[in-house]
Formats: sequence, C-alpha cells, structure tokens
Amino acid sequence: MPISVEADVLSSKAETVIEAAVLSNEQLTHMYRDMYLIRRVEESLLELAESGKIGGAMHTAIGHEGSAIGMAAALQPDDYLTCTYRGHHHSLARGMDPKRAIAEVLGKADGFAQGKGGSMHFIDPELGLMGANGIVGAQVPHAAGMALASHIRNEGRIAITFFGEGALYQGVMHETFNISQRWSLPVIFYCENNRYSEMTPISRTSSVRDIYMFARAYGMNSIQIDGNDVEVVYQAISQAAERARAGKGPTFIEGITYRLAGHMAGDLETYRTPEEIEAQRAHEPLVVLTRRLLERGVKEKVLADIRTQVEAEVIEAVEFAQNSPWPDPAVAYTDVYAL
Amino acid sequence: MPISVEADVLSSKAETVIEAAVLSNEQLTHMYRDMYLIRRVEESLLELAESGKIGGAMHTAIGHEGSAIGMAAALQPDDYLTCTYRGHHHSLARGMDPKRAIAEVLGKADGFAQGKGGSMHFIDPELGLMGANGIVGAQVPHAAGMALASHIRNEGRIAITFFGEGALYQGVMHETFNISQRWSLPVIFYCENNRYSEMTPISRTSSVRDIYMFARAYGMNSIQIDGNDVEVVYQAISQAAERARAGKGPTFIEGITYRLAGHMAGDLETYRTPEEIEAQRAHEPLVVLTRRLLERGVKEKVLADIRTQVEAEVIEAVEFAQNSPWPDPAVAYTDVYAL
Amino acid sequence: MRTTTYIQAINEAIREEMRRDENVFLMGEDVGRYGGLFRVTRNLFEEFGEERVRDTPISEQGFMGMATGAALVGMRPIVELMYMDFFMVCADQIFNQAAKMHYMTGGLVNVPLVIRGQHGGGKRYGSQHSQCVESTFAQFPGIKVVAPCTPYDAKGLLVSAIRDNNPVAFIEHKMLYFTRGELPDVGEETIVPIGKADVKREGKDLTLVSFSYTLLEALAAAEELKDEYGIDIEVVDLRSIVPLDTETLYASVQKTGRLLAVHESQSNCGIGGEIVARIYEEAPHLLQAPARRLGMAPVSLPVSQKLEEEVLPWKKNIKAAVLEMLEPVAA
Amino acid sequence: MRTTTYIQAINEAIREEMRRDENVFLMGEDVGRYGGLFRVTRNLFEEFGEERVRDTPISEQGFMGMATGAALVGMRPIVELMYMDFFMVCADQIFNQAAKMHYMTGGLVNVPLVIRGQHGGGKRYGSQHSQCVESTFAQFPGIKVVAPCTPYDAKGLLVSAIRDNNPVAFIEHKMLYFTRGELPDVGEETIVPIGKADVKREGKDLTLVSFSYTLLEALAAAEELKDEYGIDIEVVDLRSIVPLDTETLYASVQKTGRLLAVHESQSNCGIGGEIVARIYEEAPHLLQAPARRLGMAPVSLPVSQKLEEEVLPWKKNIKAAVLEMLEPVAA
Ligand SMILES: Cc1ncc(C[n+]2csc(CCOP(=O)(O)OP(=O)(O)O)c2C)c(N)n1
Ligand SMILES: Cc1ncc(C[n+]2csc(CCOP(=O)(O)OP(=O)(O)O)c2C)c(N)n1
Ligand SMILES: [Mg+2]
Ligand SMILES: [Mg+2]
Repeated sequence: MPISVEADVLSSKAETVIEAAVLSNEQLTHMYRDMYLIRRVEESLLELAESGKIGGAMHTAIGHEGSAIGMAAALQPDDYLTCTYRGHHHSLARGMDPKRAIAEVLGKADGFAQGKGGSMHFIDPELGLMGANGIVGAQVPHAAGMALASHIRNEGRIAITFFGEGALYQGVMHETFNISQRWSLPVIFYCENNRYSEMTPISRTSSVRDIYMFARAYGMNSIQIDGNDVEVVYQAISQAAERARAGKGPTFIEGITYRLAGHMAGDLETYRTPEEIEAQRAHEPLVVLTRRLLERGVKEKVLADIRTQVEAEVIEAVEFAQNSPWPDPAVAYTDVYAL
Repeated sequence: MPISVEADVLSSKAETVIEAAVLSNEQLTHMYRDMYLIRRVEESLLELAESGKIGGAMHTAIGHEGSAIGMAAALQPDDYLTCTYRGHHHSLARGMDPKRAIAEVLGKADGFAQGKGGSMHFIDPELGLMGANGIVGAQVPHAAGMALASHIRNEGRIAITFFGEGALYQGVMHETFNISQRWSLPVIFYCENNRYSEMTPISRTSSVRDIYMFARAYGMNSIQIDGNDVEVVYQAISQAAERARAGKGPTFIEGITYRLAGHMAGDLETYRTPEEIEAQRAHEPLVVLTRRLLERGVKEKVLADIRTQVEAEVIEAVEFAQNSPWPDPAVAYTDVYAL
Repeated sequence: MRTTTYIQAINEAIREEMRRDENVFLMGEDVGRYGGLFRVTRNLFEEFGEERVRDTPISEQGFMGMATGAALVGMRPIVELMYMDFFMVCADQIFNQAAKMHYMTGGLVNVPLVIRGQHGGGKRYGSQHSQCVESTFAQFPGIKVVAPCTPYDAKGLLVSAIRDNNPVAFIEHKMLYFTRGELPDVGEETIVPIGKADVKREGKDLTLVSFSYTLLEALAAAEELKDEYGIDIEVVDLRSIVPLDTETLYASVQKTGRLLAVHESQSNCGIGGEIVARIYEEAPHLLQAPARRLGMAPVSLPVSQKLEEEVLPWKKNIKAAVLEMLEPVAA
Repeated sequence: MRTTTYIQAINEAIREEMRRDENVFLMGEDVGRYGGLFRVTRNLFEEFGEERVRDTPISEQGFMGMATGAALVGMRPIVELMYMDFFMVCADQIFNQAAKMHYMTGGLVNVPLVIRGQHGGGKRYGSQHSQCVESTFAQFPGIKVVAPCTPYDAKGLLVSAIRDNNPVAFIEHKMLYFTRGELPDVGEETIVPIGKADVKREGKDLTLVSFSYTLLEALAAAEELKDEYGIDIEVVDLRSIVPLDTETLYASVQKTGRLLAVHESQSNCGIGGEIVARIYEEAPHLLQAPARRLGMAPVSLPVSQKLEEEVLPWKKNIKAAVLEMLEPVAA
C-alpha cells in the first residue's frame, strides 16, 4: 500500500495551505539531530526489550518521528500535549531527557516516574507533556479538557493530542470531537495514520477510507498530510495552532505515516510482508529529511558529525539507565493520594 | 422552531423516494385506530402518574406516534426492534396488549414482566420487541447485533432501532454505525428527532444541524423525513427495509417530530413556551392523519366510532391494570439467572 | 442555625466554592439553564454564566475525560452524573484515568475532580437508575468516596471534596433530596473532613454502621428496637467510604461488642463485607459475636413498589438482622 | 491423557464448541487473521471463516452491545477483551445490559454470552493493563464469573460457559498462558461445572482458598511452609467466583478451622472480604481463629519489576500471612 497523499488532498478544501520550503537549513539541521536522537533511542529500547530487560508492552515510534519533530517546532513550549502508549517520540521531541526516559522504561529509580509509569505513560508537566495513555482514545478528551481550561482562563495556550487511525472508532473520540467543535476549543487532533491498528489494517474495520474526511462531519477543519515530511507537518500544525489561538476552534490533521517496527516489541508481524516495509523505507521521515537537507546544500559531513554526537549521547543515556538503581520498594506505596 | 422538513431534503441524495398517497383508506383507517389507541393509553398513563400511582421515570410518546405506526405497517411482524425508555408507542403499534402494558407500568402482577421492568423496559419477544432501554444509546448495538445474527443465519429478518437525536453523541452510537456500515448489516437506525434532549435543545449540544447528514460520514444511506406523517414514515422504512433485505446495508432515518408532553411525568417544562407547543399541534401525527383521511373521503362518523371503541378499550385496560394484584414478593428473587 | 433541604445544602456548597475559587466549574446534562434534572444546580447558571456552568451533550465518557484533563492542569471541575448508574458509560475515565493519574506518574500530576450525582432505590426507577455505587467506586485506589446523609454533612463534605486534590465521588441519594436538617447561617463556613465517621446515635448493645439514605432507615430501626425490645443501638454514620474511619468504628464496637454494617449496594463484594473483613483483621478481640453485614438482596432493583420494598435493606430488614444477632441477648 | 498449555486448552474449547453449535461465534480485536494478540484464537479464522470469526474495530462498547443483541436472539457469542482491563470502556453493556436483561424482563429473554480475556500482573504491563477484575464483575448479579487456573479447568469451564444461558465472564491470567497441564485426549469431552470449587492440595492446619494465577503461588507457598515449618495447608481452588461454592469451602474449614482467602484483585470490597463475611454469616462456628484475606496492595500496579513484586499477593506475602495466622500454632 503506497502512501496515498495526492496533491489534491493536500490542497483540500480545508483552510490549510502547504507551501514548499519554509524552514531554514539551520532549523532543518536541528530537526535532523532531534529526529536521529529519537530514532536511536527507540532502536536502543528495542534492543533492551529483546534482551529481556523490558517487560510489558513497549511500543516504538520508528517511522513516526516526523509528526513529533514538526509539532515541537510548530508549538509553544508550554502548549499542552497528550499522546498514546506510542509516545516516546513526542516526549523526546519536546525535550525530555533520554536518560530519564530510558530509565523509566527499564523501571529504574531515575525514571521520571520512578518506574511506576513505564513506556506507556510518558509525562513531564514542565514540558507541557500531560500524559501518554495505555487506553486507546482516553488521552483525547484530556487534551480537549486542557483546551477548555485554557479557554476559561484565557491563557492563549492550545492543546494537541496524538492518536492512531485505529482509535477513530472508540466512542469517546466522537464525543470529544463534537464537544470540542461545538465549544470551539483550541485543540488540535493529530491522527498518526500508520495504516495498522495492532495487527489489523484500518481498511478492514473502518467504514470510511479517508480518516480526515470523517472529522468534516462535525464541521471541523480537517486535512490529510504527508506525516513523514517535517516541513509539511510543521506548516499544518502551525496553521492549526494559529486558528486555535484565534478562537476559530479545533483542527483535525491526518498525518499519513508508517510504522517501520512491530506494533510492540515481540510483534510477530505475520500481517505484512518484508517487501511492504522495504517499500516504505524510501519515504520514511529520516530519509525524507536527509534528502531535503542534502538538496538544500547541507554537507553530509555535517550530518555525520551530528550522528556521531547523538550516538555518544544515546549510549551514555542507556548506560545511565542501566546503572540506575531499582526504586526502593517503599515507593510502591506512595502517590496513591495527593495531599 | 418550525418543523424544518424542506422538500429538497425529502428528495435528498439518499436513495429514498417519498411519493404521495401510497396507502389505501382501509390501511390509513386502521392506522388511525392504532394511533388513537396509543395516544389514549399515554394520556391515561400520565393521569395515573399525576395521581401518584406510577413512580420512577415515565416517558410518554405523545406526538411521536407517527414513527411507530409507520414502522409497524412497513416491517414484518418478526423483524427485530429495540427502542428507548420512550417506547410505549412502538410496543403498542406492534401489537402489545394495553392491559399488560399498563399493568407493567403500575408494577402489577399482570404486567408483561410482573412489574420488574416497568415503563422503561417494554419488551415482548413474540412480537419481535427485543427491549426498550433506560440507558441512552444502549439499545442501538443490540439491534445491530440482532441484524448480525440474522445475517449469520441467513434469516432475511431485519432489525430496527429507535433513539432520540440527543443520543447521537453517546459514543456507542458511533461505534455501532461504523461496524454496521462496514459489515453492511440489515439494520435501520431511526432517529426520532423531537428537538429536545430532556430539557436541552439539540442545537445547544450538537456540532451539526442536520442529524441525518452525520450518518453520511460513514457512507451510510441517510435521509431526513417528516416523522409526523405516517405515509412518509411508512415509505421511508419500507424502502430502508428493502435495501437491508437485499444486502445493501443499514439506513439512517431522521424523523422530525415533536414531544407534545413533558420529557417525563413531572417535567416542569420551563425550557419551552406554551406557544411553541401550540404551534406544533397543527402538524402532529394524529392531526396530519385525520386531515389525510377526511381529504380522502373517509367520513368523520367512521373516525368517531373508532374513537368511541378505543376509549372503551383503554378504560377497560386501565381498570384491568389497576385491579391487577401486586406481584408476590417472592417474585423479586426469581429470574436472576436463566437455567 | 437554620434548616434547609439536602438539595439546598449541596447547591450552597457549589455556589460558595465557585465564588471562592474561579478554577471551580460545573459540567453535566441539563445542569445549566434548567438547573439540573433534580434542580440541585439551580440558579448557578444565572450567577456564573455559561463559561463556568456548562450544559453538555449526552457524552459522559467525553466530558468526564475533559474534566479530568482540565483538572490535570489545575482546574477544579465538578461533574454531575444525572444518575450515578451512568458511571458505567464513563468507567474508564473515572477508574482507569482520573483515579490512577497521580500514582502512574509518580505524583507528577493531581486530578482535583468532583463527580457528583444521586444513586439508590425507593422511587421505582428500576434496574438501570437505582443501583448504589459506593462499593464499586471503593474498589479503585486513587479516588475518594463520600456518601453523606444529612444536609450538614452534605454541604461540609462537598466543600472538602471540591478543595481536595484528588478525584472524589460525592454520592447523593434520591431519597434524601427533600429531607431537611440544620445548617450554619449563610456566611459561616461549613466543612466536614473527608475520612471521619460520626456517631449519630449512642447505644450500648450493638453498633449499626451505615451511610447515605440507609442511615435514616437504621436510625428509625434503632428507635423501634428501643421501644419494642429495649435494645440500645449505637448508630455510626460512616459518611466517607474511602478512606474508612475504622478508629471511630472500633471505638464504638469496643463499647457494644457487636457490629452490623448496612448498605444499599450489593452485598457481594460490598463495603459491608469489607468492614467485617477489616475488623477481623485489625480488631477481632472487640467482638463478642460474629460481625455481620446487610446489603441489597442479590438482584438488580425491580420497579414494582412491592418488589422494591422486599429487596431493599431498609427498616424491616435491618430490624430482623439486628434481632437475629441479639437473639442470645434478647432471649 | 496428554499435556497442553493453558492457551491450547482454551483454543480447543472454542473450536470444539464452534463445531458443535453453529450459533457460537467469535468477535474481538485481532482475533481473526492474526489469531489474537496472545494467539489464543489462532487457526479459528482458518477453520470457521470471517462470518463466525470477526475482527472488530477498537469499539468495545459497540461490539459488546452487538454480542448482547445477538445473544438476545439465540446466538452464543464469545467476545474477547484483549485485556480484561478494557471492561471499563464497555461496562454499561456488560453490567447494565447483558447482566440485567433476564431479570428486568421477568425472564422473557436470556443472554448466553461469554466474555473472555486475560487479566493480572507479573509481566510489567502497568496500571492500565494488569488489574484483576473478578471482584468487580462479582458485584453485579446476573453475570457468572469463573477464573480457572489449570488447562483442564480452563477447557472444562469454558465449555460450560459457552453452553450456559447467562453471561459468563471467563477470566484468564497472562501468567498462566504458557503453563502446562493434563488434558483428556482430543475427542473426549471435558466439562467442569460452573460453581464447583476443587481441593487442589489436602492439608489440616489451614485452608488457603484462591483461584486464577494466585492459586499457583498459594500451592508453592504451601509446599515451602510444609518444608520449612511442617505446616500442612489445604489449598482450595475456587474456580468459580460467582456462584461461590461455599459447601466445598466450609467442608475444608471444618477440617482446618482456619481460613485465608487470597486474590490478586484489590482487597477493598474484594472477593476475599466477601468470603470472610460469608463464613461469619453462615458458619462462624467452624473457625478456630479469625478468617483473613490477602489481596493486592491498595495501589494500581506499577511497571517496575521491583515494585510489582512488592505489591502482588504472591508467595512471599502469602507465606507471611499464613505464618501470622498460625503464630499461636507454630509457636
Ligand atoms: C480501549 C482499548 N482497546 C484496545 C486496546 C489494545 N490496543 C492497544 S494499541 C491498539 C491499536 C491501536 O491502533 P492505532 O490507534 O492505529 O494506533 P497505533 O498503535 O497504530 O499507533 C489496540 C487495539 C487498548 N489499549 N485500549
Ligand atoms: C447514558 C445516559 N446518560 C443520560 C441519561 C439520562 N437521559 C435520559 S433521556 C435523556 C435525553 C435523551 O434525549 P433524546 O435522545 O433526544 O431522546 P428523547 O428523550 O428526546 O426521546 C437523558 C439525558 C441516560 N438515560 N443514559
Ligand atoms: Mg495505527
Ligand atoms: Mg429528543
């Protein structure tokens, strides 16, 4: 299944215009660094999972990085964000320390939640990261509620929430879309459409082909974009944020992307062929961004240096996390109720 | 708020064509009898409620009769039906005995459920009545599941479910619409749009103006009709049933109507003016049908005789119910588990 | 002092807290212009306007989730569930989300959320509009649960619930709405701490512990048992289900040596059985006879008046249970 | 006889019942072509096709309601919840609908529905994918609840559940999936009646009652207590939570005089407290010491291996509880 982002879709009726180059080489180079960091952190986590050091459900975002990097550049650092169990990339893009992130996934004392939350519950209020969620769809009303809070307090802050295309038919999504549109809340609904819901392609369970068209039913501004092109994502989210801050209400963005790794560590991946995955590698976010940088005259040497730096940083972070002590068992009994 | 059923809506893109006279005077006269019976039963129940003989939540369908009468004429007696707490009219239209219906509402031993279910839980499997429900939206997946059963067994039976416009934004509706459309199940979703959800007008809570348009988002065949005209309802449901039996999948019908009595017995009705209600009486189902009959040459005397008959029948049913004994307290402990 | 209805007490608590703290706001079905199906929120829309008093669509999971999100960033939402039974269409947002956020994040966030509404039988609403919910809410750590019986406790506990930094289920009872009781004059702050039980009647023969509406039935039963059998019952009003004030409870049992827990939610895995298990865990020596519990009969509430009376754990059934426990004594 | 895994036993029960009765069909997320996230339904799609093995969207309330509707007209749906935790997004259809239909209608309809899936901790899935649900399901009359521990009981109880005319929650445990046990040869029917407990280990000093995965921890604890202290524990496998086989339970306590109920769901308002309350209601004379229960610590399960071990009611904690109860004896 090729990435189905036709020009006519990008210039769709929705009030969003995607132009060519809008980011400076400096910005793009910085994005490259962050994207490569996310990629390497996720790959390292997969290795740790394969070696049995990570239990439970560990979902990586390898192939999804475009949405996170574009978002971080487009929003204010204090804008609210919620996301799914597949949320490492959003958190790292917003500046979460890889050391504490990896330590949390390993269940260590230096994890941001002392090992209580783990891979599915990334959060850092200081960075506007208001929580990843293990329940499909559950984080979406949270973001709408944060947008409501901002609206009531007149903060000018907006909220963005990320979810997969498979989440569309969880009832709470529908309830939240309607209320958010009716109350014209400053919230952005970003669907990372990677074409699979666990092991099931969306086409098997959805009555609509183009997810973004569905949001139009609520009268919501809605577009479909190439989620693997950070420049496209950046523009779509920037414009949606502008509308939201101007009181024009929510925007639904369907970012077409592809999950290059399994749904979670240990996924047998019997539901797709190696050829399908290979074909997608030609247009994955890191490839798209690298090509863009080289086209714009950035030297491969510059990128190579960045990769070397990042490798070192990630290796250090993994070591830090592995050497981090286990939490004191007493920690298991704290934080049940807030004071 | 006038009834907003414009011609262009009736002849909308949906594959449903509403023609003028399609029912014989005999059929219409029979419908008049049933409609008048429903009206009188509901009015009698309101009186009983006001005299304190009925507790809990008792919702009458005064003004909604058109959908029930049109449905009963359009469907096969064994087609499945589910509905809401506002479900007396559907049950009576399908042939439920008023004696047992009223006895049930009064919590008497002769009630169809020995007083265990009451007004919100009308049911009679022998008549294809598979259950009214006290939870908004909950009966809708039930009907879809019956359609699924019919589909798996190749029964040729279809299912219809009734709900109000306020139910649209209960998440389970969305989930059911999508699955039913995706699996192209023989089910009809009939929305009785009376413009109010308890004390709140739909316009205050819905992001869309025309409910029926929303169903189009699933690619579902969907139309808006005058729910107060039995002939229109009859045709819309007949054609939807035909499509369903032909394997063409679900149809969504928005029947515009108006609730002439309060949401439930005891409703203060502070949310609407007497003038608004009066205005609606000009186009309520019984008025529309009476006018139709007289236009077509049926004598008022014929209708008067019917009314006299019905009055007697309803008085007898109320007496029967009031004289019915209380259930034996032991009944409270039976039917928890089926054998 | 003055007397008001239970409804009025709740309405006052919300109004006063909304005046005091602009982060407090209200959401629910018909809570605004109509003032709530049971008129509990009347006149709040008029005073605070549509920004802070929001009529929602019938989307409980959605607006409960939105309230949780707003609470995560410092608002103090009060969400009305028209009937507490409807927690079942938003259970995930209550139990899996609001209740767990603080713990799952190692304390990085709080969810100061109040979920309020009425539950219970006695008015022929039937199976889907009458069940008592406190025992279900009590199964999920992270959410506090209160179920006041008097207007005073209702106002005082609601003020505490709104100021609490955790999700609190504030459970009202449809049979209590029009009961009256004393309340300090307007202006005087009324606060009842969460987690403190209250002895509503002194006695020496048996400790009857209850809360919400069944507490009134327990008190009535106690009076009749006194008159008819000279039995002297102590009635403890739990008021809070989570956390449980076992201290007050055990102090009473120390006096009476006998314990009967009465509640309207199901017996099976109910708070009554929990109280029995706790005392055998923590203070079995206080008991001179087996501790007992009386809950709703194991059926979902039927509509018929006669059937409802039969299965509810009200006066008649409470008296029977007490007499059974005191047979040795009474005899 | 042969040995199979717990997963294999469940898979066989479904396959055999689908062959036997064409009204049986399967719905859930990834249950078809993929064979289920935990591969419990593998190869069923291949044998029965897409009409009877249906991959659903992530719409639990919707497909649970559809299963209920299909059951209302005589089908026998088996619905998989990928994690039992997700009952919270379809609680209304389970507890307010499927469980109540038979009663609310005075017995006019039945809902022969099986809800199956795995629950429980021990594999670091964290707060939202590890909680045990049997005590919550037990609070709603109208639904039966079973939680088998061995492949034999799993197959036998699932066959009974599919043939039962009521909704049955069939609760699996992620820690049990790859455990092995004996099973009659293919072809021989394996049926275990719902509502019958089973003594899995004979003993005289104390009755340890459990079910699901914690039963294995209880058996391991019993062995060590025997070796280390010569304590002789009787282990009763409840197997069914609703209805509860108190007869088998009390017969065991009659022998031992001591009762400890162990379960992984929350202690608060849990099945352990229920068992304690029941025996004091029905057979207090059997007890020589206070009956006790041990459940999950009052927290939602953390992810870190070290924290998980700390709060789960497993061997270490079970042994400690038993020793506390037997101190007088042991000393
Ligand atoms: C309510 C609920 N149902 C089911 C699951 C199990 N589950 C976890 S992820 C997932 C697939 C989600 O697919 P999608 O929304 O496309 O996101 P993706 O994983 O592809 O990023 C499912 C079914 C869940 N976590 N919550
Ligand atoms: C899940 C749920 N939420 C709320 C209610 C309370 N309630 C009963 S009827 C109703 C209004 C429904 O309006 P609509 O769907 O338009 O049907 P109508 O009553 O107008 O026929 C509400 C909110 C309920 N029964 N179930
Ligand atoms: Mg996906
Ligand atoms: Mg309506």
